[in-house]
Amino acid sequence: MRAFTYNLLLTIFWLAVTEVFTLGNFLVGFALSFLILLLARPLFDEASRRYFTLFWKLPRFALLMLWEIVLSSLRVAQAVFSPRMKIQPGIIAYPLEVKSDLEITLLANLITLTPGTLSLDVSHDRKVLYVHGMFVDDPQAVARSIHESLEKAVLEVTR
Amino acid sequence: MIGAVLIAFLGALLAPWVERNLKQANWVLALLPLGLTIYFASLLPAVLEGAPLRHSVDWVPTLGVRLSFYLDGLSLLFALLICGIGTFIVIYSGGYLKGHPDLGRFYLIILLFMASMLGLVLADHFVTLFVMWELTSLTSYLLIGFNHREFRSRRAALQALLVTAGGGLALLAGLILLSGMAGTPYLSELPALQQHPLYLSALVLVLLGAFTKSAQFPFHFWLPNAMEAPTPVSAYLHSATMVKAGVYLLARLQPSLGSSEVWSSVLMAFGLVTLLTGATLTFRHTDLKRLLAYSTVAALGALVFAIGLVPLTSYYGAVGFATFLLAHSLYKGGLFMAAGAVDHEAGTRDIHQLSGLFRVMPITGVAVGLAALSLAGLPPVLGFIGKEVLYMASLQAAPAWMVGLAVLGFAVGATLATLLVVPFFRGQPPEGVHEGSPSLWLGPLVLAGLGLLVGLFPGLYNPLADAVASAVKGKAVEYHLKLWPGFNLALLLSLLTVLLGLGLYFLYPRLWAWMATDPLPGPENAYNALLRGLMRLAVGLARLLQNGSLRAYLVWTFAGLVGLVGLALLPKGLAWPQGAAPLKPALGLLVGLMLLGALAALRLRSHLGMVVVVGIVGAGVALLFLLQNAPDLAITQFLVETLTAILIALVLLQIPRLGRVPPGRPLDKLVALAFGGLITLLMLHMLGQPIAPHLSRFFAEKSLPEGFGQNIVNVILVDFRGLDTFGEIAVVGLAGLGVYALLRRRKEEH
Amino acid sequence: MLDWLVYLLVSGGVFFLFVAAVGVVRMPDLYNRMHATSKAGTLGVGLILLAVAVFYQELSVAARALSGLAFIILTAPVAAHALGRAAYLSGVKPSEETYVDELAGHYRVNHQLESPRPSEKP
Amino acid sequence: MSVILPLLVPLTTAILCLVVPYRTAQRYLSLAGALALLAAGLYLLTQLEDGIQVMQMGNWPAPFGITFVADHLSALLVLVTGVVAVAVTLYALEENDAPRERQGYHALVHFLLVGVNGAFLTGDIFNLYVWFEVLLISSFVLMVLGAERAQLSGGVKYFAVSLLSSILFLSAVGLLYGATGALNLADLATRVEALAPGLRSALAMLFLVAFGLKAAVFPFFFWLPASYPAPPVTISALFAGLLTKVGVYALIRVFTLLFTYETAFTHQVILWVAGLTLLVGALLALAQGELRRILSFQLVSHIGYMLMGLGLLSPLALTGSVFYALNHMLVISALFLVAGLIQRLGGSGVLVRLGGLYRQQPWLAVWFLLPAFSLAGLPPFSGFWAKFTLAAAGLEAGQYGIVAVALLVGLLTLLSMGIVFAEAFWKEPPKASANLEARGWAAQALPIALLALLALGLGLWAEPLLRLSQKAALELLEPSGYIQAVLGVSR
Amino acid sequence: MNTLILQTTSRFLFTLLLLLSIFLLLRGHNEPGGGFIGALVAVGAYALYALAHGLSAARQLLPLPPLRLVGLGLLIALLSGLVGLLNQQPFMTGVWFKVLGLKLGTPVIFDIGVYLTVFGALLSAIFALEESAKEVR
Amino acid sequence: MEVLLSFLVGGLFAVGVYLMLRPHLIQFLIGFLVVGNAANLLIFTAGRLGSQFPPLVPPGGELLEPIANPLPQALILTAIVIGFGLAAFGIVLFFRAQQELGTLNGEAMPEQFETAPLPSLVDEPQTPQERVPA
Amino acid sequence: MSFLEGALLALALTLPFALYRLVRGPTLADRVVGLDLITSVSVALAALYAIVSGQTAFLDVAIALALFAFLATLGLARYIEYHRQGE
Ligand code: NA
Ligand code: NA
Repeated sequence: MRAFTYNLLLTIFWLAVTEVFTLGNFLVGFALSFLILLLARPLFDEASRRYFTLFWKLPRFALLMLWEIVLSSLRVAQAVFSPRMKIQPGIIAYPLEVKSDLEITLLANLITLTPGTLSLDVSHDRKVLYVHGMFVDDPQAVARSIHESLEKAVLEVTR
Repeated sequence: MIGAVLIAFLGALLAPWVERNLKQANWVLALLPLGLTIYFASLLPAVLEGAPLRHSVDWVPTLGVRLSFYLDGLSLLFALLICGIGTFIVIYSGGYLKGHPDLGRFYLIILLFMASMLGLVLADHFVTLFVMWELTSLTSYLLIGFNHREFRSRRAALQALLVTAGGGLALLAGLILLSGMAGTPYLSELPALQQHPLYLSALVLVLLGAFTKSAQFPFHFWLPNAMEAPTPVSAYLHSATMVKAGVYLLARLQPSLGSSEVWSSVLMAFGLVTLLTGATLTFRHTDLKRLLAYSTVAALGALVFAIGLVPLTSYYGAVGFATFLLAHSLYKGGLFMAAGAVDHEAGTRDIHQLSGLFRVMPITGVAVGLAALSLAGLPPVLGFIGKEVLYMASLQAAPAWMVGLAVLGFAVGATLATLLVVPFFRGQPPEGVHEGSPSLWLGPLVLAGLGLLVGLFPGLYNPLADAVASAVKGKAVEYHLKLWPGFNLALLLSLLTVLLGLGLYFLYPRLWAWMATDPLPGPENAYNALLRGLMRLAVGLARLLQNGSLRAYLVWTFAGLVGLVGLALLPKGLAWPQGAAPLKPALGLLVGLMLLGALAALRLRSHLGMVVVVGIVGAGVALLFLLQNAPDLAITQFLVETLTAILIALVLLQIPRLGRVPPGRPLDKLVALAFGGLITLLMLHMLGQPIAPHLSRFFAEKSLPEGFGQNIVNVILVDFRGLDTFGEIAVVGLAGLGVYALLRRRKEEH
Repeated sequence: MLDWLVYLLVSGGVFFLFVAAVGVVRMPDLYNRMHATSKAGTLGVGLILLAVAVFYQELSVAARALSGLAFIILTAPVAAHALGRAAYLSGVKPSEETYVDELAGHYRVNHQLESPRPSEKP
Repeated sequence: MSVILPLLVPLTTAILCLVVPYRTAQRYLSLAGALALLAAGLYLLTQLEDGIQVMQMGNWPAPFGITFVADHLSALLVLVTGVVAVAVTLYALEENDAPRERQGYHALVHFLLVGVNGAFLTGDIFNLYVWFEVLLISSFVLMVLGAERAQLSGGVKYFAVSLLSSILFLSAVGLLYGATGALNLADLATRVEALAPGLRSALAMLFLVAFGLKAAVFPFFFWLPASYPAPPVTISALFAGLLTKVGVYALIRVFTLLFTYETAFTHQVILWVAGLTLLVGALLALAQGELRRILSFQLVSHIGYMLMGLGLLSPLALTGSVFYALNHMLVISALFLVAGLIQRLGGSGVLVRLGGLYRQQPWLAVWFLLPAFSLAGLPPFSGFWAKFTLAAAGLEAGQYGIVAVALLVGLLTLLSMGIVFAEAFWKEPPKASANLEARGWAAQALPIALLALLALGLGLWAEPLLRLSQKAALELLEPSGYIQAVLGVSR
Repeated sequence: MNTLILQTTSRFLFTLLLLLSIFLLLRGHNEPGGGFIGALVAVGAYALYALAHGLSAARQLLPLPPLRLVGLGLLIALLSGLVGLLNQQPFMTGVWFKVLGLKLGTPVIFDIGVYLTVFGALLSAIFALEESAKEVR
Repeated sequence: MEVLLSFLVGGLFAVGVYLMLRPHLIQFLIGFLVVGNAANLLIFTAGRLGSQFPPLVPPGGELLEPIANPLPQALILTAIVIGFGLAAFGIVLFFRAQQELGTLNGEAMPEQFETAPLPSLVDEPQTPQERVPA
Repeated sequence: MSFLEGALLALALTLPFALYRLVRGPTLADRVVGLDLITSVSVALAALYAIVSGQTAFLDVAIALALFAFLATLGLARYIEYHRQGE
C-alpha cells in the first residue's frame, strides 16, 4: 500500500517535471518509479500505511515548519546584527517522547530549523536528543518550549 | 659474384649444423672457401685482361642503394687471400679447437666473417662496402670474445668493437660525403676530388675509418689486445684479412683522393709512425702472439706508408704495396698458425720458455723458417721482393730521414724473425711435445711455401701484381718483379736492414729488460681514460638529472617550457586584446575571491583544509560558468568538485597527517610565477586573434533539425563529437577499474 | 503585483543570506555559526527558490523550485547535525561563554552516544 | 571503414574482455583481438593505394565532426602497433599471471591499443587529447597493476608527469582553438597561416613540450626510466614499443601540418632537443646497472633520432624518422621482452648478478643480439637504414653537428649493448644462477624471435618499408593532399 | 556514519536522487543534464546510502557489481555507434526512431551507455575506498 | 572580461604549479585540481565571453542570440570528466603509495635499480663481480 | 543595472564573508561551515540567475547543487569525526 502511494507520488513528480501529460509518459514515469522502488525494495517493510496519511498531513506541517524557520532566522538576524551579541549558548539533553525513526528525525530536523536550537545527536537508546541552544538561560525552559511547540506537532502528523 | 658472396653467407649459416653432424667438419667446411678460391681464381684471366667485372642488383632503390660488386685486380687479390687463407684457417681451426663446445658457433662466425670480408673487398656501392665493413667488425667482436669467460677477452672484444665500429661511423659519414661530392655512389666511378671544398672533411672521416680498422697509430692498441682471440682468429682476421680492410679502402680510394699533398704526407707520416710504433713495442714482449701482433701493426704501417707513396712515385709505390701486401699475408698467416700450433702442443707461447722445437715439430719448423725469411725480408722469398720495391719507392719519393726510419722499422722485422726461429733450433726439446695433426701444420706450411714459390718465381704473381698496382695507381702499371734486382741502393738498404736487425737481436735482452718494466703511457691509456671518464661523466650526469626527485623532474619540465615558450614569445612583446566582453562586477568580485582563496590555501598545513579552501576555486569556476550561461558546465563542475572532495576525504581519513612541511623554495615560486605569467601572456596574444565562428554556428544550426536535441552542448557531446565522449567514458571506466585493482590487491593480501 | 512579490522574496532571500554570512563571521564558535547557516541560510535560499516559482508561474518550474526547497529543508538540518556531531566528537570545544554542556562525557570510544545516567536526569 | 577498424577492433576486444568474466575466454579474445588488429592494419595499408583514407564520425562533415584520417604515416604506425600487440600478447599468454588477468589485464591492454590507434588516426586535435588520455589511464593502471612497491614508486612519477603533460596539451589545444576557432587538423592547417608569428611559434613550443613529455625527450624524459623498469616485462615492453611513439607521432604531425612557418626557430629547437636527447639518454644508459633501466634510457636516447629527422624536415630526413620510429617499435619491444626472459632465466636484471647465458642459451643470445645490433644501427639490421638515411639527410642539410651526435650515440649504444652482452651472456655467472639451463621458454621466445627476425628482415630487405616510409614523408611534406582528403577542398 | 537522523533521511533522499538522476539523463538532450550528470547524481545517491547505512546495505541496492556496469555501459555505447556502421554509414552516425511517442535515437542510447559507465566506475571507486576505510571506522 | 580571466587563469596556474612542486603528493594533487580548473577556464575564455543566453535551442527552433559558444562548453565537459577520472585514480594511487612506501614525499621515492652496481669495463674486477664504476 | 542584477551582485557580496571563515578556520569544521555557506549562496545565485536570464535551465543547477552540497558536508563531517580537533 505504502509502496504504491510512493510510487504514485514519484510518477506525479515525473509528470510535472517532464511537462508531458500523456498516458504514455504516465506509464514511463510509473515504470521508472516502479523500477527505482524495486531497487529500493528493502526499504519498504514496516508501517507502510502511515505514509498515506502523511501525504495529507504534510502541507499543514510544512507551513508550520516554514513559519518557524522565518521566526528563527529573524532571531538569528537580531543576534548577528546587534553590536554586542547577547547570546548564551549551551548544550542540553532533551528527553524524547517520540519513538519511531521518522518521528525522531522529523523532530530533530525541526529543532534545528527553529529558533535558537540545533540538534546535535540522538542517544543510542533513542531516549535523549542533545540540543545546542543559542539562548540557554534556563535549560528547563528550552526543553519545555521544544516539547510544547514541536514535539506535539510532530506527533500529530505521524500518529 | 653476388652468388659467391651469398653462398659464402649461406654456407656460414649451415656451419653449426655441419659441425654437429660430421666428424671431420673442418675438412668439409673448408670446401666452401676452397670452392670460392677456385671460383675467383677462375676469374683471374678475365680480370687480368684489364676488364673488371661488375655485378649488381637493386637492394634499396628508395635510397638508390644497390648490392653492387666490382672485381678488378685489387679486389681479386684480396678475394683470393680471403678465401685461400680462409681454407687453411678452417682446416686449422678444426685441429686447434678440437672438442671445444662452441666450435659450431666458431665456424659460423668465422665463415660469416669470411663472407663479409669478401663482400667488403668486392663492394662497389659505398653502402654495400660499409655494410660489409661493419659486419667484419661485428664478427670480429664475437670472435675476439670467444674465450668469453675471461675478463680480458671481453674487454679486448669490446675495445676492438668500439674502435673499429667507431671508426666505421666516421667512415660512413665520409662515404656519404664522398658520394655526394662525386655524384655517384660507386667507388669504381669516383672522380678525382681534391678540388672539392669538402675534400678535407671527407678525407679526415675516411682516414678515421681506415686507420682505426687497420690499427694505425694512435689506434693500434686494440690489435695486440685482440690476440685474446683463439689463434685461428688472430691469424685470419687480425693479420691477414680484416685489418687490411682499412688498407684496402685507402688503396681503393687512392686514385680519387690521392695526389694531394695532404694525402701523401698524412699517410706517410701515420704509416711511418705506426711502423715504428709496432717495431718498438716488439721489445716489450715475449709472447709469440703479441710479438706477431706488433709486427702486424708495423706491417700495416708500412702498407699505409706505401699508399702514401703511390702518388709520389712512378709505380714503385703501387707495386711495392701489391707485393708487400701478399707477402705479409702469407707469412703472417703462417706464423700465427704456427705459433698457435706451438702453443697448442707446448702449452706456452713465451719465447723464453720454448726451445729445441725443430726436433719435435719439424714441419712447423720448416714453415716458420720460411715465413721468418719473408718476415726478415731475406731472399729468396716474396717478403724480400716486397721490401725491395718499397725501398725503391721510398728512395724515389721520401725524404732521406723517412727512408732511414723505414729501414729501422723493417730491421725490427728481421730481429723478430730471428727471435721466432731461435726457439726451434736452440736448446733441448721439451718433454712430450710432438708435431700436431695435419690440420695444424698444413696451413703454415702451404702459406710459407707459397711465399717461397712466388719468391722464386715472381712471374707467377707479376700479372696480378700489375693489375693490383694499376688499380691503386689509377692507371695502367707494368712492372717486372724480380727476385734479384741487381745491386742498387735498395739492396744496400736491405742489407743494412738485416744487419741492423741482427744487431737489435743481440741487444734484445737488454732492450727487453729496459722496456718491458714499466707500463708505457700510450694511446691505450688515453682510451682507458676516455672510457673511465665517459663512465664517470655518465654516473655524474645520472646523479644530477635522474635523481629520483619528482620535484626536480617537474622543475625541469617547467623550466624547459618557460624557456622555450618565452624564447618564442617574449621578443614579440605584450598584446592587448581588442573587442573583449565588458566586465561584470559580480564576476570581477568572484575572480578576486578565487585568487585570494587559492593564495590563502598555500599557507595551510592541513591537507583537507587545503582541499576545502581550494574549494572556493572550484565553486568560483562553477559560478563563473553559471553566470556565463553554461548550465551544464556549472552543474558538472559543482558535482565533480563535490565528489572529488569526498574522495579525497575518504582517502585522507586513512592516511597519517601531514608532518612538518619544508618552507617553499624561491626557485619553485619563480618557476610558478613565470609559468603563470606566460600563460596569461599567451592568452592575451590568443585573444588578439579573431576566432572563426564556423564550428559553433554549425552546431547551433544543426542541433535541433539534424541532431534532434535542443541542448546544443549535449548534442555535441553525444553526436557531433560523440567520439570524444566515448574516449572520455573509457577514461572514467578505466579509472574505476584502476582504483578497484589498486585497492582489491590489498584486500587479498590481508 | 507578482513582480513585487518576486522582488520581496528576492530581497528577503538576499537579506537572510547576508544574515547567515555575517553570522558565520561574527559568531563566537562553530556551533553558533551553524545556527546562522542552518536557519538563515536555508531560509535565504528557500525564499529565492520561491521567487523563481512565483516568477515563472509554470507548473514544471514551480515543481522543480519547490522540490529544491524541499531538498534544502530536508538536508540542511541533517547536515548541521552531522557536522556538529562530528565536530564535537573530534574535540571542537564550545566557546567559553557556553553555559551548560550536558553532552560532555556521553560519547563512548566507538562514538556511540549514551543517555544521561539517572543521577543526572534533567 | 578501413580507417576506423584499427580503433574498433581493440575497442570491441577490450569491452568484451570487460564483459566476459572467464579468464580463459579473455586470453583467447585478447589474442584474437591482437591478430585482428594486425589484419586491420594490413587492410588499412592496402586501402591506401586509393589515396588517403578518411571517415567522418557520425557522418558530420569536416571540419565539424571528428575526422579519422589515415595517411601512410598513420597506417604504418597502426600496422606496427598490431605487430607489437601480437608479439606482446603471445608473450603474456605464456606468462600466465592470473592475479593480474583477473584485474583486467587484457581489457587494459586493448584499451591502451585503442588510445594508441585513436591517436594515430584521429584528424582532430581535441580528439587526439582524448585518445592520449585513454592510453594514459590504461597505462597508469597497467603500470601499477599488482601494486608492488617499485610499481607504485615509479607509477607515482609516471602519473604525476603525465598529468602535467595532459594539462599542457589541453591548454595548448585551448589556446590554438581560441586563436583560430578550429579543432580539425586540416582546418587548422588552413588557418594557422593567419596567426601572428610570435603566437604561432609560442604555441609550437607549447606543443613541443606537451608532446615531448609523452615522447620522453630531453629534458622531459625522467619519468620514463623511473617507471618502465617497474611493471611486469610484458607491460613495459608494450609501453616501450608504443607509448613514446605516440608522442613522436604527434610531434611529427603538428610540426609538418601546422607549425611549418618559423622553421628557422622551431625546427632548430627540435634539432637541439634531438641532439641533447640522443646524447643525454645514451650517456645515462651507461650509468645503469640493470637491464630494463638501461633499455629505458636507450629508449629515451633513440627518440632523438626520430626528432632529428623532423628537425631536418627534408624528404630524406622524414623518411628516416618514420622508418626509425617503426623499426624502433619492434626492436625496443623485442629487447624488453628479452630482458624479461633474461630475468626469468638468470634470476635478476642486474648485470653484475647475471652471466653464463651465452653458453647455456645460445638462441637467447641470438634473439638479443639481433635487436641490440639493430638498436645500435649496425648493418645489416633495420636500424642501420634509419641511421644511414638520417645521417645522409643531415649531411645534405649541412647540419654536421647533429650528424656527429647521431653517429656518436650509435657508438655509445653499441657500447651499452656490448656491456650487456658481456655481462649477461659472456661472463661466468657469479653464483649458481637460478635456472640458466631452463628449457621450455620457446613459446615466449616465439614472439621475440618474430620481432628479432623482423629487425633482421627489415634490414636485409628494407625496401618495402622504406618506400612506404618515403611515401609517408612525402605526404607529410606536402600537406595539401591531407587537407584535400579531409576537407574535400584545398584552401 | 551511524546516526539515526541521517539514516532516516537518506532513505528518502536515495530514491529522490535516483529519480532525479534518470530525469537528468533522459532530459539531457534538450535541457541541462545528460548521462554524465545523471550518473554523478546516482553515484551521489549510493554514496549517501553507503555513508548512512554501510557498504553492504548499499551493495544490496545494486543489481550488478559496479565494474560489470562499466562493461555494460561501454558495450551499449559501442553498439549504439555500430548501428550507423551497419547501415553503411560512418561510426556513430545517428539513427532515430519513435518509441511510445518519444523520439529515441542512437545518440540517446549512447548517453545511456555514458550513464552506466560513469556510474559503475565511480561507484566501484567509492565502494572500494569505503571498503578500505572500514578499518578506520 | 576576457582580459580579467586571462589574469585569473595565469594566477591559478601559478598557484597550482607551485603546489605541484611541493614535496607532498597530496599537495601535488590539489595543485593538479587547481591547474585543471585553470585550463578549463582557459578554454572557456578561448571561446570568448559576452553571451546572454545559454546554448539551448528553444522548442520553436529560433535561437536567441547571442548564445554562449557551445563548443568550448562541450570540450570543457569532456576535460572535466577526464580530469576527474585521473584525479580519482591519482588519489587512490597516492593512497596506496603511502601504504606501501610509507611516504607521500615525491622527493623520497627511490627508483628501482637506481643504485644497481655497474660492471667493470677497464680494470679487471678483483673480487668476483660487484664493483663500482670503471 | 536592474533590481535583480543588483540582487545578484548583493548576493555575491556575501561570498567574502564566507571566504573569511573558510580561510580563517580555525578548525576544519569551521571551514566546512564556510564552504556550506558558499554552496548555499551558489544555490541562491543559480536560482536568481534563472530569473535574471529568463532561462529555467539554471534552476536545475540550483537543485543539483543543493543536493550535492549536502553530500560534501557529510563526507567532510565523517573525516572530521575521525580526526582529533584542529586540522
Ligand atoms: Na607516455
Ligand atoms: Na614508451
